[in-house]
Amino acid sequence: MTLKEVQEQIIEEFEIYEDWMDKYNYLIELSQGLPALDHKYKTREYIIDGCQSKVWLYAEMDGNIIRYTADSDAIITKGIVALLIKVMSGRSPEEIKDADLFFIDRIGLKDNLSPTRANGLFSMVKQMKLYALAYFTKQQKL
Amino acid sequence: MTLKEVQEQIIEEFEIYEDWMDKYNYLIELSQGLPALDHKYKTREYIIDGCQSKVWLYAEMDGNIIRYTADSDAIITKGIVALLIKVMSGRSPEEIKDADLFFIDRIGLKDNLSPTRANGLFSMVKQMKLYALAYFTKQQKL
Amino acid sequence: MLDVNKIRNDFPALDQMVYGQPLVYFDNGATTLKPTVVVDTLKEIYSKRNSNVHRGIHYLSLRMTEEYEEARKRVRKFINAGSDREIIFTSGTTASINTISSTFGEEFVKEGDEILISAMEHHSNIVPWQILAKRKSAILKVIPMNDKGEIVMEKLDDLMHEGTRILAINHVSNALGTINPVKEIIQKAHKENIPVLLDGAQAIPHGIVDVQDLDCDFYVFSGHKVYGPNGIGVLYGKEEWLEKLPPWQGGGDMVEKVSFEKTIYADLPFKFEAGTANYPGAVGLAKALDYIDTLGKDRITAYEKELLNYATSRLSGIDGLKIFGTAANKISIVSFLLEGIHQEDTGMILDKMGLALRTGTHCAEPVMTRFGIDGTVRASLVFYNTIEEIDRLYEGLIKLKQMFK
Amino acid sequence: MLDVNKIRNDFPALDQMVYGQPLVYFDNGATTLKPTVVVDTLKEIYSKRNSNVHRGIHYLSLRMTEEYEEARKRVRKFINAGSDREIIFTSGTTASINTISSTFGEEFVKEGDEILISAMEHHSNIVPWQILAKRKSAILKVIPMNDKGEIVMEKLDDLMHEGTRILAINHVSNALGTINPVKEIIQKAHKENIPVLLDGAQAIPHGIVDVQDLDCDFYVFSGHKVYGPNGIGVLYGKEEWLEKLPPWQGGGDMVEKVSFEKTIYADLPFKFEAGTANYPGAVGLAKALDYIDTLGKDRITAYEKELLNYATSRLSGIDGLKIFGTAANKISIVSFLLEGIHQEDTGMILDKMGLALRTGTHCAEPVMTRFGIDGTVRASLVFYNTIEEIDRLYEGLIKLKQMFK
Ligand SMILES: Cc1ncc(COP(=O)(O)O)c(C=O)c1O
Ligand SMILES: Cc1ncc(COP(=O)(O)O)c(C=O)c1O
Repeated sequence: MTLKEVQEQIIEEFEIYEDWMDKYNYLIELSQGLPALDHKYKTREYIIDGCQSKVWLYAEMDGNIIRYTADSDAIITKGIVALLIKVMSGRSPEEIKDADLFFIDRIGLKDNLSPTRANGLFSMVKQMKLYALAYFTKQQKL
Repeated sequence: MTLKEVQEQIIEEFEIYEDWMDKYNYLIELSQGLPALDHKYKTREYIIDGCQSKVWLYAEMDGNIIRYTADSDAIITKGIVALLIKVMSGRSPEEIKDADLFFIDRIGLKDNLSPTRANGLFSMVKQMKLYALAYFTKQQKL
Repeated sequence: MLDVNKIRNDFPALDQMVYGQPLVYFDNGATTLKPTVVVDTLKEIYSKRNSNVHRGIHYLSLRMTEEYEEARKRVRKFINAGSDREIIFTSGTTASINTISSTFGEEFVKEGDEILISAMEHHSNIVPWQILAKRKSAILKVIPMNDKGEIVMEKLDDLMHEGTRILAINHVSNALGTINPVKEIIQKAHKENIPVLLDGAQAIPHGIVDVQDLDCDFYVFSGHKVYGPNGIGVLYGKEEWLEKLPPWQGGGDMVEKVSFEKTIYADLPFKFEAGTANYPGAVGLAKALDYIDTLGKDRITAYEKELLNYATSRLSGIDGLKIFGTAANKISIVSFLLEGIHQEDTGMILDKMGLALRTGTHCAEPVMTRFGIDGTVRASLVFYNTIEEIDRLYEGLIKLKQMFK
Repeated sequence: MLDVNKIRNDFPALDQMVYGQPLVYFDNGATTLKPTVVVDTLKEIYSKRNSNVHRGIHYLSLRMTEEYEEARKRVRKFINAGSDREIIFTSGTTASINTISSTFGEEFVKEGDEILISAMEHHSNIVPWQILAKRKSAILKVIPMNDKGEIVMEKLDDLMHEGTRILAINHVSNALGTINPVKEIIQKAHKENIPVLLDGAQAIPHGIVDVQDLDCDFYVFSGHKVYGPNGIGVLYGKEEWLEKLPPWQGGGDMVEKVSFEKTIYADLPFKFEAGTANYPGAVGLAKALDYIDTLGKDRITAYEKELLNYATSRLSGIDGLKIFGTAANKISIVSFLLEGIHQEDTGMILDKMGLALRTGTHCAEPVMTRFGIDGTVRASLVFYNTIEEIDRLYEGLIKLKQMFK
């Protein structure tokens, strides 16, 4: 699926939830499905700043694509990062660094995106893109 | 005249002036009638703080009563201090220190009395009473 | 008794829906809502009476100056200070504390001296002292608290000695709700000749503060936490102290005479009020204090006690809910955690139910560290809150537990 | 062209009588009146949307935070700063200058260093540097001005050398109206590696400020002088400078992590915003800037130029009237004295005619000393003033001269 398609799919999925509770239940579910992050990455170095809860994010190159893994001590935040990973993981650094993440707005999580340091979506997206940019620059240099 | 009488007289005088301009013209006149302050008292020591214009005030005992002399570089302020001298000068320290200066309010100069550091009526009254208090204390000690 | 329904009409913000639910505002510790009388005062000033204060000799300026100085008297009366000269308007609690940490620090704190604070301080009463300690190579000492969130009074005695320059402590803790025995603390400190600064940010909105009775040397609070506007706060200081301190900020209004060679500072309180004052804020604050007095401080205290008791017993009934801050003497703040559920999750879900609570460290990280947690959910209740709202919180939490089980 | 009559409807304060006369408000240099749109914004926030910003995760707090951060962007755009991180909200010009004198001073000024200001500064741009100079045993140097009230540019060159740490100068003089050639000054200073702080308190309300074009290192102004609320101001600083400076005040919001052992400060701009922000003030200020943009800066400048020219020629026609500040490049401020009549007398009598002017030193005593006077009467005109109002001033002065002859 393209970046666009996977976002549209998520938007569709969220559309069937009329109630905010269903949405959040879905995020809780997603969080439970997120593969565990290797314990050694649960350190200060991998923490994303600007979240009220702790979010650890790790990225590595797998051939030409980036794979993200993450964890959080808060469940909804973990669900959100799982959603981001669903959209972004397994794509090229170039695609990720320029990604237009229109789904965030459309599924009503925009609140979480405001760069107010109150919560982490903004910082998560930023950190994921930073990884992508770093890998992209590295590729260019080779 | 008693303190009360002289104040009532001033209130009457001001009552005939319907226009503020006449009141201020009267103050200007009063300022012209104020006896000159000896030059040696026109120093920092005799300046009243809190006036936008400079006001110098000097007080001395003459038998049992206080005589005030004053000057100002602004004419209306000089008129106001002349008015105060008209009311207070030539009275005993005790009478002055406790004087209820009801005329200020009644002739519409209350604005000038607010302790806002913007102008000096408040400071002038305070300074005159301070002199009175000082002389009164001195008398008590004797 | 307070007529809560009538009171609620004075706070238009209470009458709104959030995510389709009537708002429950339990974030009063962060900032209070404003009664109409305060909002209208600001509106009237800004649309009709506004004019810069002091030194102006025209009508509007004289009137505004009078209003501003009246507001100062109003504050003096509210905290029962001895003189208007002791009431300094600042931009808030934080600025008030920084004024003292900077000026008192400059004048009286030297290398090796000790500054005493408590384990339950807000960052605003920690960081300024850390900055001072660093600048002067002084030492910051901390009075510990027990598991209920109460100051350990015996330790206080041990921590005070000759080298202790100042004791800065909050009157009421914003994270735990504890009302500290400040009168006793001050007596102890004064016996050792240590001046005391009280951070009253959370105390002022909840009850009676009498600075002369307390005999504190400095008392500070913010307008926005006591139903008044933002950008205005108060620094009370005993005249004898304020006289001894150098000014903090330089600027207009705090000077008597300025030349390039020599500048003479103005008298109190102006010495500490550099720049154009927030006079609409000061007058708005005075109105807020009037409003409180109209309701009656005693009645407010009694009603808020009732809210606290009800909230405490209701929430304690929830399985796995733990309250942090169980001091014998508390204001109406309930800080808690649900076992196994992150405070952020709790806050986010309650928000969707229309309940506004604060989550996190409440700018009091060391308090969290002390309890081995990294945050709580905090309900801070005031006189416009109701028993029914507490019930809504209770039900919300029950529902939430379902979601996360 | 500006439609002044329409504009005047936006300022309800203009529509009032003082001593039975329609108010003429010429005290705009002290503080401006507020357009309805600003007043209404404050009213709406305080009555409906108010909630403390940052770290809150509930609806109202998130919304208010967004509004506050939008206001920051708005200010950035208005002065064309490069990044939001460079826009710090303070309580006013005075606080902004003190922030820099304290932090820059702490970090970069040492014994024997020189601090350069000009002969036409407001006390707020003198006293903070005097305090710093005293603390650090540094030296305050003053760029002189000529009889027209213009900086003597040749002297500037002589006064800058290796030991000069910072140059702080006003963009526009509040006492004289002079618009300083700041771009040229900054270029000269930068050639000597001297950073420049511009005090823009009087420049912002009158025209276009582009901090990137000017290339100033710091730019400061107050909300209340630019049609916005009190208790809010701006400190612009180049990111590279702000990164290098230590924080000034300690408190909530300016920290990332706090423990008693070690505190980590927050990122820009928050590092310099300790304590609860005046977010209603910031949003109100943003509205004021919107209002100015709606009128159009160019049109404002053109109209105010017209007012200045008219007032200057009209008042010059009065026998014995002397204008102080006759620079070639001026904003619409006319400072004057009538021969033989004290400025206080003039101010008091004009007041009774409904004319609000400022009298005295305008918090710029050294300017008065320079001209050998102890004050002036100042008419500062803005876009809601009219030619007819200037005529009323003219007639008032003629009448006044009669009284004092
Ligand atoms: C040129 C100048 N600088 C600084 C200030 C001080 O501004 P504020 O009093 O708002 O801090 C003023 C205002 O009086 C001013 O005109
Ligand atoms: C106990 C305490 N001290 C200080 C502060 C700081 O107040 P402000 O942010 O209004 O300066 C607060 C408010 O958050 C507080 O609760």
